[in-house]
Parts: sequence; structure tokens; C-alpha cells
Amino acid sequence: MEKPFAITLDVGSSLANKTGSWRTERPVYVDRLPPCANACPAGENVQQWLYDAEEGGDGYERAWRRIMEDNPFPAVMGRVCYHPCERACNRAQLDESVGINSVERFLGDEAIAQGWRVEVTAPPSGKRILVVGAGPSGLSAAYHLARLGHAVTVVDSGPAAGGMMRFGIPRYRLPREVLDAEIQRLVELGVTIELNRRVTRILDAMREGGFDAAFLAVGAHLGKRAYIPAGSAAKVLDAVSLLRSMEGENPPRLGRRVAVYGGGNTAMDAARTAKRLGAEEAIVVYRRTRERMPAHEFEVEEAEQEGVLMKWLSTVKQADGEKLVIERMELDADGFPQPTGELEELEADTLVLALGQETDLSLLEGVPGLGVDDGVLTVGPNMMSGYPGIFAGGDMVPAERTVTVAVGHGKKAARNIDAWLRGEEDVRPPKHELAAFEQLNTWYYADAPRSVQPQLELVRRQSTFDEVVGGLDGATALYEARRCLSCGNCFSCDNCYGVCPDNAVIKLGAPGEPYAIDYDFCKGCGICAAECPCGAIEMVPEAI
Amino acid sequence: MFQVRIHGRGGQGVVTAAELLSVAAFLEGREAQAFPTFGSERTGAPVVAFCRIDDSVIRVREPITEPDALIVQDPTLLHQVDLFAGLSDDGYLLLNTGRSFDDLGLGAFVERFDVDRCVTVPATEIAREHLGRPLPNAALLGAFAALTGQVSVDSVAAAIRERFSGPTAEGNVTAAEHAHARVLQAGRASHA
Amino acid sequence: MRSQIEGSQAVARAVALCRPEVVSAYPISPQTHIVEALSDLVRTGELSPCEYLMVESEFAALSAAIGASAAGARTYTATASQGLLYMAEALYNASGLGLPIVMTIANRAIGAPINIWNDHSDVMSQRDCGWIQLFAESNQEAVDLHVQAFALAEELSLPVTVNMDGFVLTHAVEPVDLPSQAQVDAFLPPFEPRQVLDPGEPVTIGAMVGPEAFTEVKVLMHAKQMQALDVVPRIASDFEDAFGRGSGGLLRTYPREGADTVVVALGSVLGTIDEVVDELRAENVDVAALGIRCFRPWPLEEIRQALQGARRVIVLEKAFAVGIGGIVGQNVRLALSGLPVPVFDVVAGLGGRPITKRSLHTLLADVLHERIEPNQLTFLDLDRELVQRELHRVSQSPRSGPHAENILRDVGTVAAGSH
Amino acid sequence: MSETIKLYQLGTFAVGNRLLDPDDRSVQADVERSNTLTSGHRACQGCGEALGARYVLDAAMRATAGNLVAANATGCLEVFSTPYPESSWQLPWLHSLFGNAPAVGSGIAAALRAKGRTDVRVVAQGGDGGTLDIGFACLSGMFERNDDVLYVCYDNEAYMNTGVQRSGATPPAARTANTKPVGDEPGNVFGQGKSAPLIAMAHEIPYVATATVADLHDLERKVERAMEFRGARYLHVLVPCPLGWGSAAADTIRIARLARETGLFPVFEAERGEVVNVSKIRGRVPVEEYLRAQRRFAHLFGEQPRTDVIERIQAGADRNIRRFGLLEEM
Repeated sequence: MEKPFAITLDVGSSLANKTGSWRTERPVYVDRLPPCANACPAGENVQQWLYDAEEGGDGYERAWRRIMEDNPFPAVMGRVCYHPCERACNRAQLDESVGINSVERFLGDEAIAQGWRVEVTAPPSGKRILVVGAGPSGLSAAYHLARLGHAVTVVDSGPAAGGMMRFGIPRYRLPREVLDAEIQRLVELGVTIELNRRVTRILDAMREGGFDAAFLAVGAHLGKRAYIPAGSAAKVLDAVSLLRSMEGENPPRLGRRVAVYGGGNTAMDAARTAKRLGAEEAIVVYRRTRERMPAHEFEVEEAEQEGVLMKWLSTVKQADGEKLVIERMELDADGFPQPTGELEELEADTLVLALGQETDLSLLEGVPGLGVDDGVLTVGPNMMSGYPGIFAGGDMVPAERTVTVAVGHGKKAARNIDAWLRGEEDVRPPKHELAAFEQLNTWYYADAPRSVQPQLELVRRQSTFDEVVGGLDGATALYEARRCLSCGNCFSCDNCYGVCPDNAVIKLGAPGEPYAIDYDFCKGCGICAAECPCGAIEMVPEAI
Repeated sequence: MFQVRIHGRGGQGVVTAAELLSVAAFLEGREAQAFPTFGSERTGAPVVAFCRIDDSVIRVREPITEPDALIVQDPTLLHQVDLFAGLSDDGYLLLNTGRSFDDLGLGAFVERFDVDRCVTVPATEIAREHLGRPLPNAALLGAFAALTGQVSVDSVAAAIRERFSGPTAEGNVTAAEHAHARVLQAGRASHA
Repeated sequence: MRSQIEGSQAVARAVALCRPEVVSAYPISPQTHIVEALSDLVRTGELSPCEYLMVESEFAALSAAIGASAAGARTYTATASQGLLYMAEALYNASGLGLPIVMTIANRAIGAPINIWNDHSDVMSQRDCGWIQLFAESNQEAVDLHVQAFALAEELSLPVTVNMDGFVLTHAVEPVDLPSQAQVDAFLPPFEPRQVLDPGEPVTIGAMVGPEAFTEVKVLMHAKQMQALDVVPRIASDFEDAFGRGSGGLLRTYPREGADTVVVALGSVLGTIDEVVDELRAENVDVAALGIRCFRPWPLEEIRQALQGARRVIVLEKAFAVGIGGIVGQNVRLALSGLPVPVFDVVAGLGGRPITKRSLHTLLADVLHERIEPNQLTFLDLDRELVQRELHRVSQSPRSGPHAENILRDVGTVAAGSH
Repeated sequence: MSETIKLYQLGTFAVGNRLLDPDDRSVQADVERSNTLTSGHRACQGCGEALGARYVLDAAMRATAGNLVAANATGCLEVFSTPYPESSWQLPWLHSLFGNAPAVGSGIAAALRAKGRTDVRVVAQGGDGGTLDIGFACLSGMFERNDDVLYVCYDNEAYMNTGVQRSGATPPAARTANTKPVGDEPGNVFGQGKSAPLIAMAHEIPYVATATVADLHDLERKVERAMEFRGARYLHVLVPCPLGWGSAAADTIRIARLARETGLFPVFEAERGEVVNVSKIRGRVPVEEYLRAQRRFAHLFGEQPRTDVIERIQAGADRNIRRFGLLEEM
């Protein structure tokens, strides 16, 4: 074609005009720390495994394996974790938090159903490690150490592995076949578990077994006994023993009316168990108000649904025969309960004490350099006690006593033990800046109310130990996973690629690095950053 | 060159008459040029059209100020426009009326012309009769052919048939032929 | 084939023979009959393939033509008078983009006062819009020029106007020899656009050009239009070979060059002038007529050649530039610059006033007997008394200055000295 | 169940979607997108028109398998895209004049019809001034002849190319270079902003739609829908202008979104003169939030806030909401 000078031009010739020189600010892709991951005591990369799960199908296994990097018990976690991740979730400020816990449970159950397994990733280190206590913390440590190539022996005084997961949490919250399946995975990984064996002197045990290091996680199994005058006929026992005895052949006899003294989750477990054991009346006696109960709201609600009664602002003064003497309390200005002297009687065949638990530190006798504070062993930030080579975690160290915290301790200890054995320190990269809700552009997230997990009908909850809360089906789990806002991390939505008025965003499509800015043409308008749904683009001033 | 000026009112087919006349001449192998006085005349307004007939190419394009023949389609114009301006004493005058020049008070005026060259024809009636509509132009062209001999009535008929078709064409042709015959008779009568 | 036909009809048929693919037009007297006839030919399928666009204004008519031409279609439109002015913006655009559109202008006066009759004010107002401008003196020539115009436009990739006097030609019924389709097809090859909007070979047409290149673009436009001075005569002679009839070209002289007195004019008035020339020559007055058929580009050399032997030149034009005078006259003077040939500017036929042989005889007599001075703006058949009265009345007002009196003198009033 | 899932990946709001089939994704999510208006153009930072034009033409290019020709009116779009010696266009493109783009489009369409190239489609485009004011007659004529042209008006509500003068689309109270920000009637004194879409509908052409650069999927869908029709079609796209509106370059899309969510700019589709689809407001916003984001309305929020004017503008938004049923419950 004959093109008249200047009047007619070749198409696309403006590519010669590099408009990037106009720019005063440049967009830069960033990764921010999602609040969920930040809040997870087990240090799970929650957002990442949700991202994998969003694809469904193979994504489920990828998601599960990603959980397994940090936590060997997804199915258990999906049931017993009090999911602080969901309290931190930014989506809560949009509608409702993402049901992370329910998705995790779905993935855990899917793994059991599909028989997914994990392998040891590292070559054998030749090191032997003794883990005392087969609870969540001990097993978690054993799992991670084994995957790091160490030979691990777990010793537990009890008849079965699981610790509080088995002897503290009722089966209606954690069916045993689920627990067994996930523990079995550890055994298949090569972890040796010796049951019904008590370690009395840790240093002897290590020397005799030729262990290079030890991780102690004996938990806190001794129920606290408050002094309560009790007549000979009075039947008083502590919640821990009650719950443990549920795992034995013959369940305990509690009578028609059971009083549980205490306000923690264990108290709720005890009361609900009593109800299931046939008690016509299970009543929780607590010296403060409901608001001040340490038990989680949902536990209290479920207990009440099942007919458990609550008696607030009350202390047990005395127990004998078939009745308790109760003193009414009132809260002072600081919210502490003060006796009023007003007494009343309460019919009760059994009094269950749920006043917290203590740790048995006897196995540490003779170990030099240890610090003990308020009945628990103090450890450093690397989970090592005052005695080199002896690490500890879970309920026996100062921390919130939850399964998830314990599992987290196990992982952290394992990493540190591994490093210590190599004469190194376990150094983690600094954490990214937290992804705040204000950094999101939530317009781009379509409305999606949280999905609800099914619950067992009441009759069966009151009479059987069947699991109360049901799991999500595949579609719902997928839906729930996709409610994730991917705070602070690109999820390849193509928005930046699409909204740039200068076509200055290049789509690479590479995993983890889906886009790049074409600084030849980017004028720095900032639309990409403003319209990034998840706040993964930052505008940085150009040095001029 | 023979120059014709046609006067009438908008809607009477004045321009068409000039054009038909030029076509008739063309069909006889002669050069002809027809054109209207251009304007935005509407029905009823005075209209003038011109036609030149020659044996050589016609180059001049001025309006005809000194016609050899004058066709007046509507006698009521007599009192409005200077119809006869530029018409020489040996010019032809064809007037559409059922009455005589005397009746119209033109007796004195037409005396300066050759009596054989001044004719009145009731073209409108003839048109009503044969065409069914008061469109006098075809009849007048027939009369013109008889009066001036510039074109034959057959050429006029051919021109009409070229322009129109069906009953309209035939009605106009009949009207033209009727008027033609009538003028010839009148001519013979006047010499008798 | 020769037929007795109205000018507009003849032109419409000639255009149809050129097989335009798009015709877009808006009605305005006296051009209307042409596009009416074309729309009819499209409707009946006689002209096919062809799209007839009945647009909402002349501006749209030419704009649509621009689009159609840029899309590679042979494109035609027609207008007159105010319509041409309403097109003004698009006229420059079409020529600037180099789109070979052919447009008939049925020349007509421009208001105010509103006047629907013939003169050349319309085209003269747009004489420098970059279009090639041809003038027809008869309907036969109008027909022939349209056929040549498409060839010319498409060879140079420039738009061309064919000017024919409104009513005088458009509404005149006279013999015209219309060529056959085969003849025209043989003479006019299918349109092959220089640049075209084609998804197969996309280009950006109509870029914004800044000071760095605008001058060059304009110079190239000028050079391109000047090429027409070679192409127009060549096409005219090709046409004569093909159709056995001389038509078009840059100029024509009647009866021959070298006369003492030459009357220069454009368009249909030339026929009347030729008559007068013959009559005067019969009286042994050595006079000739020079017709300008291509006004833009201005055939300066050819005109200089044609007139250099004359003792006097009378430019008779149907428009004038208010505030200065003759337009064609100025152009002729430019062609004669340096030669001792006096030029008489005569404005005639404004707003449809007939240009009669009588008036022309008077004019020539006045010139030959030196009753008119050269370089004095003369108006043919001017009602001097009326103008004098009016100018005189105005001259009484304190607002009038010496120029008003000069005009009084120009129109021959003697009142000037009295104050 | 999963089919009904409507989240960000499957959502209507984000441009692309890693979980969708490539066919369901936005043209703009495609690495192979045509970039019909490509980089290197001289539009201002954050130009809504540049963004809107690329979406419209890329969608039209896809809908026509690349058989597309564009006619462009004079204005920012033409000036910033074709300064000699560089063009940003990647399709056959013609600029003629300010007021004649619709007629030029008609001419191109006529030529293509005559040449039997009806597979090649025509887009004519211009700004609000070229469309609603100087080009209005040509637009109406093109509609009335129902020529096979998609006309796209990129509405930034004033003459931006010449320095932000009032146009027929300038909304009430908006400050422009030739409307005073002070006095009893600050900003644009008269008019509601000529509603070209309603006028287009009055021509009963096959398809009329409005869209904004805030919902780019919707914009693309409407272009694709428009290309399914033969005859005259009109698409009116709201494209915020950071320069003329006095808004942050990064806010271009947000402001377009606010225009929609306030009800000031109703987003709908009409076929043969009848509204067939309305984009409901997702989260209704008071006009004040929209107005405050733009300096052209700053004079309404001075020492004496012009609550009266703001209320009048709110009333206009409410009328739109009523007239077009922009709220779910309506």
C-alpha cells in the first residue's frame, strides 16, 4: 500500500515511544503476611493451602500436603483446633470469616479416605532422639524429626498414643478412628512408639538408649484438687480421670445428678460426657459469670443445647452424701468473685472437679540447670531447657494449653533439635508485613456467606458419643476455600493485567510470579495497585 | 433558429411543453434546446419556459427575449405579465382559450400580426375531453405544429409517447392531434 | 447514443456509467435532479453494486463519501451553494487525506440574501480547498468531464469537482451523446485505491501532524495537485481517442488564439460568448473567447501562452471577492504579470441574472471604445442609478469615509466632488 | 452446587480468573490479546478513555475475528493515539473530523456492503463532545438509517482535549474551564448532561447500552452483544478523566464504580428502544462520596457546603434509581 507521508502511519508504531519516563511512582508486587497464617499456633501456611484447595481435585492433595509440612494432624485439627486463624481472618470484616477449620477437616478426612501418605524427605542423619510423651506435642516433634531423617523413639506411660487428644477430648468431638488413622501415618513414617512405659529419670533413659537429644512432652495430666470438706459418702473425682476412664473398658458410674466444678473447656467436656453417660442432671458450678468463663463460647452453647445446666457465681463449700453446699458469690469492682456468705444446697450424686491440671516433672529430678516456674519447665525460644540437648513443649511448658499450640511446639522443637544436632541455629526468614483489611479492594470479591457444618440431632447427642459436628461435602469445602481473600498475596486474578491503561503489565503466568510490570511503558498511574483485590501491589516512589 | 416562449402557470406543464417541443424537433434530426425560467415557482404562479430549434448546434443560453412564437397556456396571465414583449410582427401567437381575441379585448392588439399566425385554441377543453384533465400543453403543441410547421404532429406524438405511457400518453396524443386538426381547419376556413 | 435529455439526467447516467460503489448525497437545488436520478438507478438495480446513502446533511454526505472512499469504494456526491459551504470542513479533509472522490457542483449563488439561482460564488468560495476543479460549458461536456474526473481523481488520488451551471445546464434539455457502458469500462479501469482501510493490511489514516512535518505535507499536497496540469490534458486526449469527441483539457480558445481581444470565462456562458464572438468577427472585430475548463490547479503557463499576444483581456466571471474584486481576474493577472496586457474585470450573472448577447455586445463596445478603464471592477447590466442612490444616501452618514466615495466614482456618479 | 459458586475467581468483577476456562475469561486476561490500542500512546496517567477504548476494540476484534475497521472523531483519543510519526492503533483506523465520525462510519459500512465485505464490521468512536454536541446530527442520521455501525461514545463529561470546557454531557454543578465555580449556581449552570443513550433508544435502533470502566467484563460483554446485531448500535461508556475531573490517577476505576453505585450513571441495555437489562447497584452509595473524590465538585464542599446542590444531585441519582430500577428490591 502506498502511504502518504505523515498522514498515514504504520500500526503499532507508538511502541517506539517509551512512556515509562513519565513515571514518578512505580508499582511493585509484594507478598504480605496473611492474618490467618500469622495467628496459627502450628504455623500453618493457611492461605497457601486454601489456594491449593480452591482448585479442587488434585488441589486437595496439594493442599493437604502443604498442611502436612507444618502439622501432621489435619483431620484432628479440623475438629479440635480452636482456630484462632478464623478470629484473625480479614473476611470477618466483609461478611464472615472463612471456615478454615472446616476445610482443614475436609482435607484431613479426604487424606484418610484416599490413604495419602507422607515420606521422609531427608537422608538418615544417624542421630537418635527420644521423645517422652505421645501427645500432640510429642507426636508432632517425632513426625518432623523423622521427616528430617532422624531416628525417633516415642515413649509414653499410657496404654495408647495421643495424650490429651485421646484421654482429654471426648470422642463425640474427636472420633478415635480419625485419631488412630493420623497416628498410624506417623508409625508408617518410621516413628517408634513404646507404650505403657514410664520414663522415670530422663538422663538415664537417654544414656541407656544412646539418644543424642530428647524432647519432653509429658503434658499436664494431674487434676488440681481444691480442698473441699467431703463426707465419707461423698463421690468426688477430677475431670481428667473421668475423661481418661472413658477410654477404659467399663465407664464410671456417676449417678443421676452430676455437678461439675469449674468453668473451662474440660468442665464442659466432663458435663457433656456425664450427660451422655446417662446423668439426668449435669450442672456446671462456676464461681464467676458466663462472660468470664475460660471455656470457648461454642463449647458452652453445645453443652447447653445438650441440656447441661449452669450455676454461675457459685463455689462448692462442702460435699457429702447426695448434696453439695454452695455459697453464692458476687463480683467485686475488679471482676473478682467475693463470697457473700449466702449458702444453699445442691443435690448431686457426684462432684467432678475441673479446676485445671498440673504437670508431673518427676522425670527431671537430678537434671542440672533446669528452670521451673509455676509448676512448668521453662524453655528458651528454641524450646531447649536449661540442660543442653533436652527440649520440651506442650502443656509442660509455659503456654496456652491447646492441641494446636502443642503441635506447634513440636514442630518448632524438631527444627531446633535438628539444627542443634548440627551445631547450628534454626534461623527463620523475617516475617512479611501483616496484610491489613484496609489494603484490600474488596469490591472484587463476590458476595459469599459462610457455609455451616451440619450438626448431629440432639437426641443422639444426648445419648451417644457419635460425633456432634459433621464435615463439609466436597462442593461446600470448595466453596468455603474459595471465600479466601488471599490477603496480601497475588492470586493471579489478572486485574492488574487488565486494568492498565498502558498495557504495561506483562502476564508471565509463572507460578508464584504471574506478572511483571513493563517499566518501559508504565506511567505510574497506580490503578493496578488501587484495583488489586488483595493488596499485593505497592506504589514505590521513583528516585529522581 | 426558431425561438419559442411558453407562458403559463405552475402545474399546467409549461416546462414539459417546452421539453416535449425540443424532443419533437430532436426526433426530426434538428438541434433543440429547452429550458425553464428557473425559480421556486409553486402551483399557480406565472411560469415561462423556452425552446430553441435550429439546424446547427445551439450555443446561446440567454433567455428568449425576442421569440418567433409565443404560446400562452393561460389567458388570465394577459393582465399580469407583458406576454407579448419582444414578439415581432411576423411572430406566431398561440393562445389557449375558448373565446376569440376580440372577446378577450385583444382584437386591436393582434391586428399588427399576420392573421394566419394568430390562433386561439380551447386546449383546456380539448384536454378535458381526451385526457380527462385540464392539462392544455399537449393540445397546444399539436396546435403549434399546425400553426408553425416547425415540427410535425407525429413528432409531437412521438415526443409525448417517449415521455408518457398508457392512457396518459394516448390521451395527450389524441388531444394534440385534435387541436392540430382544428387549427388546420381554422386556417383553411380563414382563407376560404 | 445521442438523446434529447435534461442535463441532470445526462450527468446522472454518465456517473452511473462510471460504476460508483457509493453515492451519498443531500438534496439541494439545483443539484437535486442528479441524485434523484441516481437513487432511482440504484433502486431499480440498473446501477449495481452501489450503495446510495440518503444522509442528513451535506456535511454528512461528504463525510460518508470520505469513509467510503477510504474503504476503497469509488465514491460520488453532488451539491451546490450553501451545501458546498456546509461541506467546507470536509472538503479540506478529503483533499488532505488524498481521497479520490468525485463531486458535481451545480453552481449557485450564496446567501444572504438567499438566492437559488446560478452563479459561481459557491465554488469560488472553496477554490483553494485542495480539490481539482473542472468547469463544463455544456451538458455534453458535463457528461464527458464526469467520466474524465473519475480517471483523473483515481490517477492522482485527489478529489475532483465537476462544476456545471445550476439550472442553466442542469435543467436544460438538449442533445447529449451518452457513451456506452463498454466504452466507459474500457476508458475507466476499476478503482485501485492507493491507501485503503483493510483488516488484511491495517494502517492508521489521518494522523495528527505537528509543526515538524505539516509544511512538508502541505507542499506535497501542492505538488500533487500541480501534477494535474499534465494529467488533465493527457486524459482529455485519451478521451478524444476513445470517444471521438474533444472534451475537457485545461483551456479552450474560440475560434483561435492570437486575437486582439480575448474574453476569458468559465462554464456555460461561453456558448453565448462564442455567438457574440462570431457576430463581432463578422464585423471584422478581432475577438476570441478563452474558456477555462480547469480552474484548480491554475494553468498559469498555458493561460500566459494563450493570452500573451492579446491587446486586451476581458475576464467575465460569475462571482467576485467582496472587498477586493474579481477572482478569476486576479488569477489571470498573475498569469500575465510582466506582460503589457490590460485586464478588464467584469462580474456578470450574479444570482441568476441572465447574461445576454446584447449586454455582451455593449460590454465589448465599451471596452473597445475605451469607455471602461482596465483594472476597474465592472458589473454587467448593473442598475447604476439604484446603486448610486443607495450609496449616496449612505455617503451622507458620518460613518462613511473616502472609500465609499471612490465606489461612487467607480459606478460613475459625479456626486463625489461636491463635498 | 459448585456451578452456583460465585467468588472472586468465578466472579463478575475481577478481570481474569485462573480457575475459568480460557473461553470464559476476559479478552484482557488473554496473553494473546490484540492490544488494539497499544502501548506508547500519550494519554494521561490513569486515562479512563485509553482503558475503555482498548477494551471496546479488543472485544470487538475478538467478536469479528479481527475483521474490524474504526472511524475516530477528533478528540483526546485521536490526538493521544496518532501523533506523527507514531500510531498506537493496531487495526485499520481513520480519523476525519470532529463532528462526522458517525457519517464516516456509515460511508465505510456502505463501501463494505457494496464490495460484499459484510464480514468486516465498523466501529465509529468519539468523545462526548464529538458525539453529543458537534456530531449529534450525524449520529442521529446514522441511527435513523440504521447503518451497520457500532458507535461508541467515551464519555468524560467535558471537552478535555481543548482544556476541560463544558459539553452537553457535563453534569450539573461540575466545574469546567468555562463554568464558574462560584455564585448561586456553581459549576455547570444548566442541563443534566444530555442522555445520549435515551436519545439513541428513541431511534429504536437494535441495541443501546451503557457501561463504565469499573465493570470491564460487563463492557466487553456488551461489545460482544452489540456485534451480534446488524444495524446501528450505540454504546455509551463512562470514562473518568483524572485531569478534567480533578481526581487521583489511581482512582479512575473507583470513581467510575461510584458513579454507578450512586445511581448517577445507570448501566443498562436496551433493544429496539426498550430496556432489556439493568445492572443493579451492588452497594448503594450517597452521591457525596462520588462528588468529594473529584475537585471539579470541590466548590460544593467549601466554607458553606452547598447542601442544596448536593441534594439536587442526589435527587437526580434517586430518579435514575427509580426510572431504571437500579436497586434489587425494586
